Amino acid sequence: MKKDKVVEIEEAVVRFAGDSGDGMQLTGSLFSDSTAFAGNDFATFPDFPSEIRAPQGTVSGVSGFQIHFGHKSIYTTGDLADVLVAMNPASLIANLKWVKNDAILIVNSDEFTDKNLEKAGYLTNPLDDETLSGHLVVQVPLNTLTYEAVKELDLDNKSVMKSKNMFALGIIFYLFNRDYTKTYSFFENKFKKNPLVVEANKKVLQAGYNFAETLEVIKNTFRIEKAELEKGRYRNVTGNQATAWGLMAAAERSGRNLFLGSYPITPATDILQELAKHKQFTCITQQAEDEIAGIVSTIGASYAGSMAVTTTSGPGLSLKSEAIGLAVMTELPMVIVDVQRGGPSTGLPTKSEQSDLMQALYGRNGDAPVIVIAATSATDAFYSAYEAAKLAMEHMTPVILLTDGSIGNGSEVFKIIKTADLPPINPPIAKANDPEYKPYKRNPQTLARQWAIPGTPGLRHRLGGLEKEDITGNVSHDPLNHEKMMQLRQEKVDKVADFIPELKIDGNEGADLLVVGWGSTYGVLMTTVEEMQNEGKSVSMVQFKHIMPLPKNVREVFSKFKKIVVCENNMGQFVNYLRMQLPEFRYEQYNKVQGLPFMVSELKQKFESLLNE
Amino acid sequence: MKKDKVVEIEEAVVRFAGDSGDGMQLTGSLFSDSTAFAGNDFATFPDFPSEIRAPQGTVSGVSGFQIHFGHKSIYTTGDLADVLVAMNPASLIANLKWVKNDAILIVNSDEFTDKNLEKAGYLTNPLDDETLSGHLVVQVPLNTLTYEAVKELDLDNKSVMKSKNMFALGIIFYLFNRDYTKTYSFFENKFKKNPLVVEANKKVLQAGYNFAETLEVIKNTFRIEKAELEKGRYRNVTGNQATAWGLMAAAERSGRNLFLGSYPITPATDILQELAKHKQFTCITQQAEDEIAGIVSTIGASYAGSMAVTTTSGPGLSLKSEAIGLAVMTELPMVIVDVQRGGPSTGLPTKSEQSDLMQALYGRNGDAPVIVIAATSATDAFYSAYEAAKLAMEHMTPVILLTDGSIGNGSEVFKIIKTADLPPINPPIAKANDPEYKPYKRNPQTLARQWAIPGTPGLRHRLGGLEKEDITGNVSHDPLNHEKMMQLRQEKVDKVADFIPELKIDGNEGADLLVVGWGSTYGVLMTTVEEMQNEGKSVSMVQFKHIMPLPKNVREVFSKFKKIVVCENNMGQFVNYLRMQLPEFRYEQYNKVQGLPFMVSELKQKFESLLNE
Amino acid sequence: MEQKVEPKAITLSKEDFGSDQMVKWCPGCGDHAILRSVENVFPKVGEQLGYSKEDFVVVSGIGCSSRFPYYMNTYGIHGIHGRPAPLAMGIKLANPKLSVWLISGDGDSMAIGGNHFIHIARRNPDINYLMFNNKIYGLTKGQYSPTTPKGQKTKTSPQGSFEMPFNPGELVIGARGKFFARALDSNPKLMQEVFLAAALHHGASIVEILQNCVIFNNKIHALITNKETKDDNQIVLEAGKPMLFGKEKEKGLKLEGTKLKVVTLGKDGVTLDDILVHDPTTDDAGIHMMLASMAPPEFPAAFGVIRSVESETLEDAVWNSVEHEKATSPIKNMDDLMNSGNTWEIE
Amino acid sequence: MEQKVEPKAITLSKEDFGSDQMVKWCPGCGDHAILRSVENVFPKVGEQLGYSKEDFVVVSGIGCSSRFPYYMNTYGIHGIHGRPAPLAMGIKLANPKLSVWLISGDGDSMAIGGNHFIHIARRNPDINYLMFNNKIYGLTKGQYSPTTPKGQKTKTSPQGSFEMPFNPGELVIGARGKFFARALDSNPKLMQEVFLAAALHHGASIVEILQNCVIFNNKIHALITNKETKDDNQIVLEAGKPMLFGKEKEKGLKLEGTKLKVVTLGKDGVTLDDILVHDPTTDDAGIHMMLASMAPPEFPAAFGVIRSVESETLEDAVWNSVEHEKATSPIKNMDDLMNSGNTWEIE
Ligand SMILES: Cc1ncc(C[n+]2csc(CCOP(=O)(O)OP(=O)(O)O)c2C)c(N)n1
Ligand SMILES: Cc1ncc(C[n+]2csc(CCOP(=O)(O)OP(=O)(O)O)c2C)c(N)n1
Ligand code: SF4
Ligand code: SF4
Ligand SMILES: [Mg+2]
Ligand SMILES: [Mg+2]
Repeated sequence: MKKDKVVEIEEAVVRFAGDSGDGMQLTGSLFSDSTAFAGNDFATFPDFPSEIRAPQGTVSGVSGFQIHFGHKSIYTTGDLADVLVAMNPASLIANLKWVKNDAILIVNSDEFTDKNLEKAGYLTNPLDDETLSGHLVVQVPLNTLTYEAVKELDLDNKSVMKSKNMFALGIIFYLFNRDYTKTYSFFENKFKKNPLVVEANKKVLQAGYNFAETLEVIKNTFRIEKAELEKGRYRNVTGNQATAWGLMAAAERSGRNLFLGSYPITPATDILQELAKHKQFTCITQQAEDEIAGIVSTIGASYAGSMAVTTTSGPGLSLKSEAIGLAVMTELPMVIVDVQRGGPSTGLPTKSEQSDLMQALYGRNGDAPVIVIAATSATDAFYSAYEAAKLAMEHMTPVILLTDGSIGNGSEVFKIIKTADLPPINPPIAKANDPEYKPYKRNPQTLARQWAIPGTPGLRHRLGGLEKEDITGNVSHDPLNHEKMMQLRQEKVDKVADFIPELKIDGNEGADLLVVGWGSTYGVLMTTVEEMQNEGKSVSMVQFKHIMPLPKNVREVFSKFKKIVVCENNMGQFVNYLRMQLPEFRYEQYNKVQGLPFMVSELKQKFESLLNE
Repeated sequence: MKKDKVVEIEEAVVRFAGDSGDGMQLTGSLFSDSTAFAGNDFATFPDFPSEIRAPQGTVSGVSGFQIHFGHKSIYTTGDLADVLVAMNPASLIANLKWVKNDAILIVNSDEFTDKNLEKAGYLTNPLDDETLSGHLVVQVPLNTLTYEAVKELDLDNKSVMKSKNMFALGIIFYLFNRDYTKTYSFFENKFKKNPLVVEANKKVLQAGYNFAETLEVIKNTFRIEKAELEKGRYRNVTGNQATAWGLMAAAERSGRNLFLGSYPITPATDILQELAKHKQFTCITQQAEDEIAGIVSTIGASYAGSMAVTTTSGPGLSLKSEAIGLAVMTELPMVIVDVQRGGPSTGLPTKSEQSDLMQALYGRNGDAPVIVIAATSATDAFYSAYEAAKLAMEHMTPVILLTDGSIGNGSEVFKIIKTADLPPINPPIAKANDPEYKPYKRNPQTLARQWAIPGTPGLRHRLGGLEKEDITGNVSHDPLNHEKMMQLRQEKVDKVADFIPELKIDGNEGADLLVVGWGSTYGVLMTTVEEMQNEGKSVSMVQFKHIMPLPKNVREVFSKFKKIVVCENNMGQFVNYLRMQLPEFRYEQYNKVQGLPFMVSELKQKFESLLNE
Repeated sequence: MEQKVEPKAITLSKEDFGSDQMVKWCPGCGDHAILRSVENVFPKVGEQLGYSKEDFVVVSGIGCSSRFPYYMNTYGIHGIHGRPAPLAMGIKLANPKLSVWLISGDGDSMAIGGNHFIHIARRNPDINYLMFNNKIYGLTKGQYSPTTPKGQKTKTSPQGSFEMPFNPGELVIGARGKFFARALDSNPKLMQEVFLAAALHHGASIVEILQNCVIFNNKIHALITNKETKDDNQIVLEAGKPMLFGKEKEKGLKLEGTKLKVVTLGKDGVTLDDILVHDPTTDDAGIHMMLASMAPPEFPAAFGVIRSVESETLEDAVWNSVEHEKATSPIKNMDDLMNSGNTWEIE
Repeated sequence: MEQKVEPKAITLSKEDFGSDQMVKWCPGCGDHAILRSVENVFPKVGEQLGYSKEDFVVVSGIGCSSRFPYYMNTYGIHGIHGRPAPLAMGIKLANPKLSVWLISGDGDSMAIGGNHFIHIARRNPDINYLMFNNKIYGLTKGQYSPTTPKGQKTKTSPQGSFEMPFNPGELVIGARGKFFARALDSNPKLMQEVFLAAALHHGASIVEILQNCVIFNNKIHALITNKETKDDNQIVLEAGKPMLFGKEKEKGLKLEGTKLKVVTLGKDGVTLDDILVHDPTTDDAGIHMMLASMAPPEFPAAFGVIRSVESETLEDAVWNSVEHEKATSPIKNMDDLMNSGNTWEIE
C-alpha cells in the first residue's frame, strides 16, 4: 500500500536509540549522509554511555543519536524528537523524555520480552498500557523481519542480528522519502572483504523500507525541501574532524609541518585519530605517554619550527597547566585544543559542558596570559582552529582553543572552501645570520618575538622557564625586569584585539535584553533569539568566540543594552570573567549544568521572564 | 676603648650580605636568636639566589639576610637597612640599594682586591671614591683578623675562612650590646664532633666583638628596649616551620595521624623537612616521585583516615590540579599548602609572589570549589595551617592554604601556646555498623558527608571521580543529579562562611580610603596604614585571610567606604576575584610584581595620591 | 612492625565480596573472569592472613579494567587515570593493617602511570597489583598502548605503531621489583594460584594478566592461548621445579652461554639435568629478566610466579621508624615541641 | 629516511661551543668536568656525523645539572622539571636532522621524569641522553633522590631513607632501552669516549655519569672513585674484550650457574677462557642487566658501553611513513581532502 500522502514539513528531529552494540551511531550517521544528499541542512548529537558495551538490555547500555534537519538553516540539534527509534525497552524508557507529545515511536517489539522489560525497569509492558498514549506507536518485530529478509543467505545468527539496525533505517528512509540505494556504496566500502555481509545489509535495508510502505499505521510520509544553502559543494563534518582539518589547513598555508603531541581522552581523541591519518601532509602525530609529555613534546616541536598542537579534554588540560607556563615564558607558538566535557574530575566523561573556561584562562602558576578562543559550532571549529593556529604563530604565543563534546561529536553540513581563500599566515621567522636578531626583541605591532629555528646559522640562543631579560633573553632575576616582562606578556595578548573581528550584534541595538553566550551555545541561543524576534520580542544577542582578549568593541556593545543575560553550560564562569573585565555592567546569568545542551524552550522561558521583570 | 655612649633606639634593620658560601643565612639566624633573647620583636627576610654556590665574588652568588627588630611590634622585614654587613665587593654592589642614606656599612676590606672588584663590576674601588659618601663606612680586614684570632689553633685554612662570618657577627653584637656568649651553646651543639671548630668559632666571635670595641669610627652603640609583648614564653619560628607545626597540632587535636605526601620544591621543601623529623607523632611523610603522586597518596591516606596534607609551590600546584578535582569529587579532607613563588613557569623560584591565587581558586577542570585561605605572616602560618586542617576535616573538603616565599622563609617571634587551648577539631567520622550511613548523606549545618574509614565494619563503600548520586554515592549520569551535586559542592564551601571569623576593620569605618590586602602583605600594609593614621590620614584597612568563601560581612564592610584600593604582589588576581564576587563595588588596584615585598614608602605614596585624587 | 599483629580467626566466602552493582563490561570481555577469580581468592586471603571483609580495599585508575572496585563489595576507590599506585600507597602507609588491591590496565599502568608503576616496584609496599594487559586502550575505544606490538594498526596508528612495546615483567624487574607473576584471563585456576601467591608475598606483588578485549583487540594473545599452540607457547614456572613445557612436558629451558635456549629432552643428548630449575627467590635479576622476556615463537611465554624475593616493605620501614621514634624521642607532643630548643620568657 | 642524507665536510673546535655566560655551579662540582668533556666531544660529533654547529640542540629539565644549556653556545632549551625527554623528542621528531643532547639529573630523570625516561628508552629516538647521577637533589639543597642508597640520611630522610633505590642501567634495560653506558665525572677520557659512542649510536643513547655533588652529597661515589679501591671496584667494558679488571687486570668476570662471579686468573684453575667476553650488541637483556647491576663491594661497577643494540629509531619509522604516504596517497593537499569522500553540490 503505497502512501500517496506526502506531507511537506519545515524540519524534523529523529532520534535513534538502542543498545551500545546495536550500531545506533552508525545508523545515525548513515541517515545524516542521506539527509545531506537530500540537500537538507542538519546538526547531529550523539549521546552514548561511558561504558563500551554495558549489559545488553539495561538503561546504562543505551546509546543514542539525534539528528535535526530542515529546509531552513539548522543551528541546534533539536530540543525534542519527532521520531524515536527504540531498539529495546531500555532505549524506550531512557529516551521517552526526549520526544514530543505526539511523536512517532518505532519500537522493536521482538525485544519487549518479560526479561528485557524487567532489565529496563518496566513493571508492565508499555506497549500494552497507557504509557505511550498520545504517540503514534509503530510496533515492528525487527528481529523476526530481519531474519526473514536474509533467510536465504548463508549467514550466522550474530551477523544477521548485527544488521537489524538497517531494517530500522529502512523504515526511517521510507518515512522521509529517501533513496535507500544511495547507502549501498557505503556497505560495499565498509564490508569490502565480506560480500555476503554487503548483500545482507542491502537486503535488510530494503526490507525495512518496503515493510514501512505496507504499514497501515503510517498514514503519510514526510518531505523536507532542500535547504536554502549558499551555492557550492558541501559535506558532512564532525566538530573534531573540522578541528583537525582547520589545523592541517593552517599548516599548509603557513608552510610549516604540523606536529601533534597528544594523549587519548574522550571526547578529544578523534582529533588525534584524524590527524594520524594524514602523514602525507607531513603531519607528525605522537601519541604520548601522558598529557604532560604531549604538550612538552609540542613545545619541543614548536621550538624546532613546527606548527605545534596538543589536544585534550579537561582533566588533560589540568595536567598540561605547568607546561603551558613554560610555553608562555618561552613565547613559542602552539595550539592547545580542549574539547570540554562534564566535570569536575572524571565527572561525566561522555557528556558536554563549558566548564574549563576558568582553567583555560587562569589554570597555571603565576600570571601567565594566553589567547583563548572558543568554537561556536562543528563547522566553525574548522575556522576557529585555523584562526587559533594563525594567531599562535603570528603572535608567538600559546592559544587555547575551547570546543566541547557537543561540538566535537556533533556533525553539521560544511561548505567546502578553497584553502587558498583562507587568510594567509605569516609567522615571524628569523632570518639566517640576521645581525639584529635578539631572542626577545619584539615586533612593535604585535609585541611578538621572532621564531629562530634550530639549524639556522647565526641564531643560536637558549630559552627556558626562568624569567628572561627583556631583548636578550638571558636569565634575569632583576626585579624591575620581571615586572616589565609580566606587563609585556600581558600586553602581547591584549594587542591581539587589534587582529580579531569585532563583536556583531544579532538584533537591534538597544533591545530590552541582550543575550550573551560563548562557544557552542551559539546555535541554540541564536535559534531562540530569532524565534523571539519573530514573535516581536525585543531581544538581541552576541556570541563570544574571542575570550582572551575580548573583542575591542565589547564595552561599546554592552553599553547599548539595559539588561544583559549571560547563558552558559557551567556554574557561571564567563559571566564572572566579564565581571572582572567589564565591571561597570550588571549581568544576569542563566546556567545549565546537566551535561546536556540548552533547549530552546527553556531559554525562551528564561528570557521572557527577564523581559517581564 | 669602651664606648660609653649607648643610644636608645626604637627599631633597627640589619642586613647581612656575602657570598653563598659565606654563611650569611646562619649569621642572620644567630643574630635573630640573640635578638629574641634580648626580648625584641622582629621579622626576618632571607634573600638568596637560585644557584647553590654561584662563582665566588660575583653578584649572582650574593646571599642576603635582613632582620628588622624593635621595641614595638614588628610587622615588616624593613624597607631599608640601618646596618649592612658586606663580606665582599659583590655583596656591597648588590645591596647598596637596600640601605638608608646614612647607614653603617661594615665591609670586609680584605676582599676588595682588584680581581674581586672587577668580578663585582666595580670600575674603581668604592672604598676609595665617593660611592659610599653619606654612609658610615667601617672597613674591617676580616680575613686577616680571623686568621689572627685562631692562629694558635691547629686549623686548616678552609675552616678558618669558614668562621669569618662570626667575626662580623661579633661586631654587630657589640653594636647592639648583645651578650655573645649566649651563642656559644649553638657552636657546642652544631660542631659536637669537632671541638676544635667550636673553639675557633668562639674565639672568632669574641675577637669580632672585642675588635669593634676598639674601633674609633664606631662612636656609640645601640640599645633597643625589650618589646612590649604579651607576657609568656616565646620562640623564633619561620613560616614554613610554623605551617608544619600548625598541621601537627591539628593532627594531635583531632586524634588523627598526620600523612604528608610531597615532592620537594623551593620554597616549600622546609615543611616536608620539618614534618619528616617528627615520626614520634606518627607523622608519616612520603617524599613522592612527583607532585601528582604526592597529592594522590594524600587522597589515599585521607580515605584511610589520616589527616592528610600535601605541600608544594606554584608549578607543583599546577601538577596537582587534576587530583584536586578528585579530592573535590570524593569529598575527602586534606590540606594543600602552596608556598607561592615568582611565576609564571619556573619564573623566579627563590623570590616571593602572590600569583597563584587564581590557580588555587580555579585551576582545574570543571567547576570544582575548594576552601582557600591565606596566611598573613610567619606566625599566623601556624594558626592558618591549624584552621585549614580543622576546616578540611570538619567540612570534608580539600582546603588550599596559600603562603608564600616571604612567609615561608621569613621568621618572626612566636608566642608559645598550649595545644589544649586551640579550638577542638571534630571530624564527622562514621560509626561502625551505623545502619543510617550513606556515603553522600550530609550534615545539614555543614553539608559535609561522613568519613567512613576502611577497616570499619559495616561501612563498605566506593568513591571515585565519576559523578556521584546524591546520598548513595553510586555512579550517576543523571542530568539533574549532576546539577544538584554541582550546587551541593558549591554550597558546602559557601557554608563555611558560617564557621570563620568576620572581617575586622583596622581604623575608622567610613575613612576616605580602605586599603585591602590578603595574605602576606598584612605586615607592611598594617605598618603603613598605622603610620598614616598617626599622621592623621583618614585611612583604614582590612586584610583577607579567608578567600573562598569570603567572610560574611565583606559586603557590609565595603559599603562603608567610598574608595577601596586592593594591594597585592601579582597582576591583580584578588581584585579581580572581588570584582566577580562583589561586583557592586569599584576597586582601585596597586600591584607590585618584582619578587619583592611592598615597601612602606611606596605604599604611602600610592595611598596619599589616592587620598588626594 | 609486622603487618598483622594477631591474625584473627576469620571465615569468609565469595558472597562476602559480591556487589549489588551492575557489571558493565562488554559480554565476553576477559575482565569478567578476572573478577570471578578475585572474588574466589579474597576469602582465602582473609582467612590465611587474618583480614576481615572490611579490611580489603580495592583501588584503581581509569580504564575498563579500573571500573573493578565498583563491582566488588569492599572499600574501594576509583581514582584518576594512571595514578592507582600512589593512591594505594597512601592507603597502605596510612593503615598497614589493610589488604590493599590495585587494579589497573596496560595504559593506566604503563602509559600515563608508568612512573608510579616503577616507583611502587622499587619502594615495595605490601600491595597486590593486578595489571590487566589487553595491549590496547579499551575505554577510549581502541588506541595503541605501551604494550601494543610494533607495527599493529590501531585507531591512532593507522600506518602501524612505530614504537617498541614494553614487556611489563622486564619493566618491573628493571625497576627492582621483588615480585612478578603472569596469569591469563582464560585460566582461572592459574589466576587464583597466582593471586594468592601475590597476597601471601609480603611486598609489592605485581601480576600481569593477559586479558582479551573482545571489542578492540580481540585475540591479541591468540598465539599464546590458541588450543593448537598453547602447549608449546606457554610454560608455567614453579619454584624448585625444572622448567619444562610442551604437551608431554618434553621441552625445557637451558642456559647456553649467556642466553636461554629451548631444548627437547632426549634430543642432542639433553637430559633433565640440563634443564634450569626455577628459583623465584634469588635477588639476582638476570635470570628472571630472561624468563620474563620470553615470547613466542622462539620461546614459550612464562606464567606463574617468575620472581618472588623477600625484602623489607616500605610501610614496615616507615612504621618501625615511627615506633622507634616514639620510644626514644624526648618530645612526646606538640607542647613539648613548642617549648624545646631556644625559647625565652617575657614577663 | 636516513638521519643525514649527505654528510657535510665540517670542521669544528671546542671554541665553537663555548658560551659567554657565567658558569654558576659550585666550585668543585662534578658538573664542570662534564661540561668540558661535552665541549670537547661536540666538534668530533659534528665532524663525524656531518652536523654544523647550528645543528646541535641541548635540552634539559630542572636541577643543577639542567642549567647546562645556558653554559654552551648552541641552540638550547631549559625545560621544566622532569620533562626533558618529551622536549627532546619533540625537537627530534620535528627535525631529525638536528643532533639532540639531553642533560638531566637523577631526580629530574628518575623521580618526576621517570615515566618519560622509560618511554624514551623504549621508543628509541636518536637522542643522546646524559644523566648526571649525584644521588641527591642538588638544586633544592639535599633531599634524597630515587638513586640515594637505602638508609642514607638526608634532609628529607632524617631517620635514613626507607626506599630501595633504582639502578639507572637496570631501569633502562628493563624499559627495553638499546643503549646504556656509564661514565665518571673524574675520568674525562672515558667520558669523551662514551659520549662519542653515544653520539655514534643511532638510537636513544642513555649515559649515566656518576657525578659528585660537593655540597650536599660529597664523596657518594667514593667507594668507586677512591684511589685505593678504584682498580678493584671499577671495570671498563670493551666490546669483544674479556671482562678483566684489577690493578694488574688479574681479576675477571665469569658466569656461574645463572649468576656472575668475580674470579682471579690463575686461581682455582681459572684461565682467560673462563672469562666472559663483552658483547654490547646482543639484544638479549639478561647479561647486560647483570653487568649494569654490579656494585661494590661484591662486584666492580661497570663502566663504558654496557649495551649498544641497533634498532630502528622512532623518527626513522615516522618519517619513512611520511615519505611512503606522500608517495602513495592520492590526497595531496587540503583541497583534495575536503573534496574527498561523500560530498554534494547545492546549486
Ligand atoms: C588524565 C586522563 N587522560 C586520559 C584519559 C582517557 N583514558 C581513560 S582510560 C584510558 C586508557 C585505558 O586503557 P587501559 O589502561 O589499558 O585500560 P583498559 O580500558 O584497556 O582496561 C584513557 C586514555 C583520562 N580519563 N584521564
Ligand atoms: C614541578 C617541579 N617540582 C619540583 C621542583 C623543584 N626541583 C628543582 S630541581 C629538583 C631536583 C634536582 O635534583 P636532580 O634532578 O638530581 O638534579 P641536580 O640538582 O642534583 O643536578 C627539584 C625537586 C621544580 N622545579 N618543579
Ligand atoms: S572494551 Fe574491551 S576491555 Fe573494555 S569492557 Fe569491552 S571487551 Fe573489555
Ligand atoms: S649543589 Fe651540588 S650538584 Fe649543585 S652545583 Fe653545587 S655541587 Fe654541583
Ligand atoms: Mg588496556
Ligand atoms: Mg641529582
